[in-house]
Amino acid sequence: MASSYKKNLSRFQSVIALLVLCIVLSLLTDKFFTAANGVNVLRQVAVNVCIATGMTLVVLTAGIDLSVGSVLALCGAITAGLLKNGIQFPSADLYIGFTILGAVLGSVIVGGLLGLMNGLAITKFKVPPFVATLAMLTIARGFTMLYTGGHPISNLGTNFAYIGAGSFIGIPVPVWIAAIVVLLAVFITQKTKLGRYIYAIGGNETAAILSGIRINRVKLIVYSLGAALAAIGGVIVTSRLDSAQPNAGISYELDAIAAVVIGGTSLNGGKGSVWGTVIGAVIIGVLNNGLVLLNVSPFWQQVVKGGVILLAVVIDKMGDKKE
Amino acid sequence: MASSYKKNLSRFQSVIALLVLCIVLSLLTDKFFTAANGVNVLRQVAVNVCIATGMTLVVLTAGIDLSVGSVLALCGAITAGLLKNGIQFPSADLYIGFTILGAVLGSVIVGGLLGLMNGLAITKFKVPPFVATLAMLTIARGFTMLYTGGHPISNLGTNFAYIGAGSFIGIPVPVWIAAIVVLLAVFITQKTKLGRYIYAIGGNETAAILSGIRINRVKLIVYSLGAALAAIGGVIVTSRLDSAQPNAGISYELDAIAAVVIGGTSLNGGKGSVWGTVIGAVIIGVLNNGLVLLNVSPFWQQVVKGGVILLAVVIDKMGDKKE
Amino acid sequence: MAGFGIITRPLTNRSLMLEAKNISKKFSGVTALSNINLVLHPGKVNAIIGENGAGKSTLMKIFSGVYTQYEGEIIYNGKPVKFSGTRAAEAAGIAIIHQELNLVPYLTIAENVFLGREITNAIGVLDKKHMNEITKLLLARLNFSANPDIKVAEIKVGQQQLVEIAKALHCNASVIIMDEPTSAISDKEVDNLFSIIAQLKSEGKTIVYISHKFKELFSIADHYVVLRDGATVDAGDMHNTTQDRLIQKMTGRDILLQKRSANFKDAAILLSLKNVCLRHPELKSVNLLTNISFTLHKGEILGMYGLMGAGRTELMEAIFGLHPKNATGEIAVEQSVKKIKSPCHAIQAGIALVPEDRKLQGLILNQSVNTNISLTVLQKIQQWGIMLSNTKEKELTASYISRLAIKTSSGNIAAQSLSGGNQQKVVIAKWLATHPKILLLDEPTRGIDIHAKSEIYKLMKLLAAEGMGIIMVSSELPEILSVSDRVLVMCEGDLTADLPINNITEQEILKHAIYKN
Amino acid sequence: KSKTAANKKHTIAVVVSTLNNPWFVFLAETAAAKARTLGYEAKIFDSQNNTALESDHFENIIVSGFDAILFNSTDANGSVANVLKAKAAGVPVFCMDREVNSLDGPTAQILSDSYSGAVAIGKYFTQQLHKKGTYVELLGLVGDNNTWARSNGFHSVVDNYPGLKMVAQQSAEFDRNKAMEVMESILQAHPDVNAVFCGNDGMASGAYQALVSVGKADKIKVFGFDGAEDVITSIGENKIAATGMQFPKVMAETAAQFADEYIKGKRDFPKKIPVAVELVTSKNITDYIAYGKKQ
Ligand SMILES: Nc1ncnc2c1ncn2[C@@H]1O[C@H](COP(=O)(O)OP(=O)(O)OP(=O)(O)O)[C@@H](O)[C@H]1O
Ligand SMILES: Nc1ncnc2c1ncn2[C@@H]1O[C@H](COP(=O)(O)OP(=O)(O)OP(=O)(O)O)[C@@H](O)[C@H]1O
Ligand SMILES: [Mg+2]
Ligand SMILES: [Mg+2]
Repeated sequence: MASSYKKNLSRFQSVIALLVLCIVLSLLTDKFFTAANGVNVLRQVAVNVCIATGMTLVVLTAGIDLSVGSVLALCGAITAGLLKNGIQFPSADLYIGFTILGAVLGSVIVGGLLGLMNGLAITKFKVPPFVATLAMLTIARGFTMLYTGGHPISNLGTNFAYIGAGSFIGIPVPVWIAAIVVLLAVFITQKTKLGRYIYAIGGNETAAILSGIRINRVKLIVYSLGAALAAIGGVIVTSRLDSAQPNAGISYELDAIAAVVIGGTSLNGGKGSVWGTVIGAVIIGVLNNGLVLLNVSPFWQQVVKGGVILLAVVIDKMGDKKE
Repeated sequence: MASSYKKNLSRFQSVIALLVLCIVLSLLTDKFFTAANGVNVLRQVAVNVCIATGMTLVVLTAGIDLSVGSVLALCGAITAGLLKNGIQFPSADLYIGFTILGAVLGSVIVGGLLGLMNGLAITKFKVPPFVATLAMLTIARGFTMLYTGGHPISNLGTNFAYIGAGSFIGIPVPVWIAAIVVLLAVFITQKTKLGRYIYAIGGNETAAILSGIRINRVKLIVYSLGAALAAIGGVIVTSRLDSAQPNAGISYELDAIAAVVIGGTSLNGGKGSVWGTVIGAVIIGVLNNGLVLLNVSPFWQQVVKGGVILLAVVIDKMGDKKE
Repeated sequence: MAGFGIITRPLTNRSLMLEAKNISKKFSGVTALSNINLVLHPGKVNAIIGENGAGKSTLMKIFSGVYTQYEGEIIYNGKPVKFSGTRAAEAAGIAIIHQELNLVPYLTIAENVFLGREITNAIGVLDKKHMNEITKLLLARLNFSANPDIKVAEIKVGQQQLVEIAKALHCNASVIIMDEPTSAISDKEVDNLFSIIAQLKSEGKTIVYISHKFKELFSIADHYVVLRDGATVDAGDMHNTTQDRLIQKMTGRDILLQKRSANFKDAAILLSLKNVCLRHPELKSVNLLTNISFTLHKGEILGMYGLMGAGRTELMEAIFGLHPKNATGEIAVEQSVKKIKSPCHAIQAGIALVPEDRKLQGLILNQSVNTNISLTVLQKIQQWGIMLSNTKEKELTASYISRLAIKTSSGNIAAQSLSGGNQQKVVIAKWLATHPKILLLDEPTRGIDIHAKSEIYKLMKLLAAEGMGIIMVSSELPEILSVSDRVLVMCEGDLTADLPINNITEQEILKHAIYKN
Repeated sequence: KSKTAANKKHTIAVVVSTLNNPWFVFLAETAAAKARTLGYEAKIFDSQNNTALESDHFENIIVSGFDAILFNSTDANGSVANVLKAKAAGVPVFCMDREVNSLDGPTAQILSDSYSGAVAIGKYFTQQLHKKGTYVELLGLVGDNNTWARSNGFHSVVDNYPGLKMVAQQSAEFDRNKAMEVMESILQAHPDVNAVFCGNDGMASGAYQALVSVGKADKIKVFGFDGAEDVITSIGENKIAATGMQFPKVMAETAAQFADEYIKGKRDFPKKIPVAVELVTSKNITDYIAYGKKQ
């Protein structure tokens, strides 16, 4: 389609930024441009891609979700807790055990519910998304501590570890998961009514309301989806480490939002795409990987990382029309 | 005046939220409602008030500044470094020493310059404020680590400690500083051209441009002011601890933004007030203090804190008119 | 009230499509509607007439389910109804074209037309092709041949209005409310719209038509209702009334327009343009303006006419310093060449611009009338060099509120709660406050009622008499003819004519405005 | 000489749980410095207290072909998978300070025993308070296992004395400023406490600062843990009562030494080398400097 061609064209610049970055890194170190390292980068960005994809949907509606890091931690802990201890009712002498699928589903559902709460605060109580999800950031972290008692939940078994550490046809399982998430999100945003409504709400909320769109319902769905994807991220992280860390996911919201914005989605909503976010996440991932390969000292890394992110966005903007 | 009366009235609800919180705490513990604890709370909110006041100006222009925490750390470290080691040029065998005033001024100027960089990225290179200041968050933290080598700079002398720990007519010096900052900011926003321009830019940037307002200049000023206030916060924190901590100020941006939003300033710009922010900061401070006085377990604290912030905003919104 | 007899004239319930009974609506203290009663005749074009702020749009929003909180009753098809929202109203067959454009800028034309009623295939996937085809047909009906796949943000205001119309047509409603549908479109498109309205009428649909342009009303409407201050003051058959009578009803007084006929050849030159060109911001080889040269004299009102997209807005913006990178040529104020690189320079040079879109470009909607008016002249209300004085501000703004007769309960009211005409007056006030030598007005009377219009004309004449030079961009020929001293005509970025007002006809102006191959 | 030339190609990675705390900065930099003096290229990786980021580091390290890892883990259990991955790739891991709960994963572990260190502090604490009085505990990050090792060690002693009453237990997240603020508030509720036990020295310094600002510095005893520079100085000035000295220098250098030996062919290392935490008080302060013993 002409329009999707145009859309891709307008994301051209961040692809260029990524290519430039890759070329520079390939010139600086021969460790960068290898198949093993490519797989490595992809595996490392998988979790951020999942979270940032959800974040893209939220941001497209002109919202924001700061709670993803805490939701990731809580849902990771719940997955591990369900797997290891199930649900116990000592008073009734009842024990419910969980299969891996059950535990994963359970935690994704919990994630979705947490997102639903965000959505309810935003739609029913008119709390600005920034505040509602900031509150959830704190609350979900608190519940993570309460649930785990501040201690990690470890030794979850090799079957469960497959989700985070396994491979399928040479590609790590987390990359497969992220790919499916991205494709679904692209489908939703480009091909369904829901996607249309997400863009419409972000572009002009009044117009969306006047067109009879049930904007509250759309927002509830979007925040739930965002949190559910964070939960999937939590499952991957937990499985990869074979351990649920109560401190997991701290400040992941910033990485996810950075991916969204570097990918060209406007924080004012209505403009942007999931593909852009994927590029954004890969830029961040390549950067992290490259700085390590280049042996940049950790203190300088932060300086360089900030500078490159800035540069990527500046390059991106330069392609945009002036005035 | 009628208009300011109206503005105050519309901030009525967050004052109510604060009062309710205070009453509840007074009922729960007799340690809360004492002069000593009042002074204590004020001293503790002083730094956040400084930062959040600057943040209010930024947010009123529809911007955001995520870099305040890192700028605080860097400027605190620079103050301590200048005081303790001055500037040394070993090659030229030159040493420049600094008085307390000199060190403080130096670091506030550095803060202002960092803010100016944020502003330049935003106005000249059209980088969205979220990204520009996110990059600065990383960069300034990196420079803090480089400047301090990751180690605190301590033992800065009793004279310097007066800024953070001293009192003047029974009121701690940080509270005086915060009060002056707030009064100046109220004056600027309510009584000067700059203030009008800040509101105008946030309210309708196109109209502001067409009205002949040099919006880039205003934004540069606002981001510089915001970062300079973060630097003042850094001086206070450093002086209070008698030590500059390289990891100071982490996630302070969230506290500052929370104060701004709880105080009723819209993240879309153009609407809100510095007074509201002060109330917002005090609500957060009272909450932190109250949870400790009640010896709420650290696990539950985060849950309660998130819940109360949410509640404060919900109460705030309920007062707003519908439709 | 005597007039009520007409309205409640017994009709059979069946044919009585839509009726308002004792409807009242308040906005935080402001009464927009008080006990309105009116009847809309099915299968006819019903004109709703009234000054700015009379309550027309508010009533229409109640009919179409936008406002759900009101007193009184709507009777539809003989039954009392209460819509829970726009969707419910639409389902019941009532569609509306809103006065303010309500489109999503980053969605395409087709996506906007189908927003909220997308066509999907069997598995729930959007059927883009189908929707684009239908949109193309709808647009073709409006003689608008745009690609349905381009974003609404990329088309001009006038074209956006056509999209709004297409959106309403597509609903296939039995009642179509059009709230000032022609405020931004050219005469040619108005003619198109009218033939569509005629067709809809022949299909038995009820049309509600709101406009401040009497020419349109008399050519299209069958019935009329006049609103004043939120109440019905008159209603009847359009053919049995006259423009003067309607104006009398709307305003309670008579309004006369006079042609000017002064010659300013010998007056001092205020503004002169020499070979002003403007490049397209992206396509560097394309010129949006080509070699524009003209002069504006002291005390002169220059009318600037052109069809949609002729480049008039671009020209005003270029003069005002909004295109520093792409504009070339020489602009002189009072014979001295000025480098105008930003609105700031323009203001210093004594130029003011009242922009085309008051909501997007003119006003800070959530701020008070006072704040908006004083924004351009804050240095004048300063005390001791830095502090703004509320007293001085009040004095300043109060003088403009009374001079321009801005209808507002107080200067502290937010600009967004004023009616369109009064909002426009606020924008003009804001610029008059700078005491400009040269006033550029881009479509200053768009969407403004006859009374406010005549007040703005009067004001322009007064300002001109005081020695100001005024350029008024307008798409309404009668307005151009009645207000200007000289007429400039633009077409496709060229200045095609510079005509003195004496003995000039509409035909002659149009001839220069239409593009010749 | 030919040896150094051969060693030039070898690189050693130092993975540290966080650089947001001077103690760990010291640990990492000492390890790297030692590796460099042994003729290796050394690079520091900051896990930012994030086990998942640590996991990324391990993958990058393995891909880039480092020869050994000097490892300060973020979590005893959460880091096991990472260590096993390195082992599978043939990269030896030498743990410093913090344990990894895997017997065969790490080649050797040189560990600081937080628990027994805290026991020692608990004993001294009891003695200093004469088994009677009220106290406050400031915890580190509640999700960190060191927080609990220290807290549990401390309580295993102190809880045996019913005369000692804990009136408040709050988290200050290992942060000096937070510790000061939390302590200020606690003092409003309990102005008469006798002592504060802090989970690290940063918090001890912060708590001490809070005491200074209300003029109670000489009435309330502060106990820390780590042996950081500021606290060692303070103990010398009789401001802070005691701390548990860990020996980051010893641990870092031993680990680097082991790595060197491993690369040169040695394979048989003691699985665990405990490095005792020593109690530092005003009585023995002259024997100590920051992060270690006087030479
Ligand atoms: N959202 C609102 N809040 C407050 N007052 C409002 C609001 N909308 C309309 N009003 C007020 O209600 C009255 C009627 O406004 P309305 O927009 O219906 O007028 P109108 O007849 O459509 O005028 P115009 O011809 O300028 O469009 C005006 O006094 C206006 O100021
Ligand atoms: N930002 C832009 N980018 C590209 N083309 C533009 C832009 N703005 C205007 N144009 C084009 O420039 C031409 C002149 O537009 P302009 O708005 O000046 O016309 P106008 O005479 O004022 O018409 P209108 O009555 O619609 O305001 C049009 O062809 C329009 O499509
Ligand atoms: Mg209207
Ligand atoms: Mg125009």
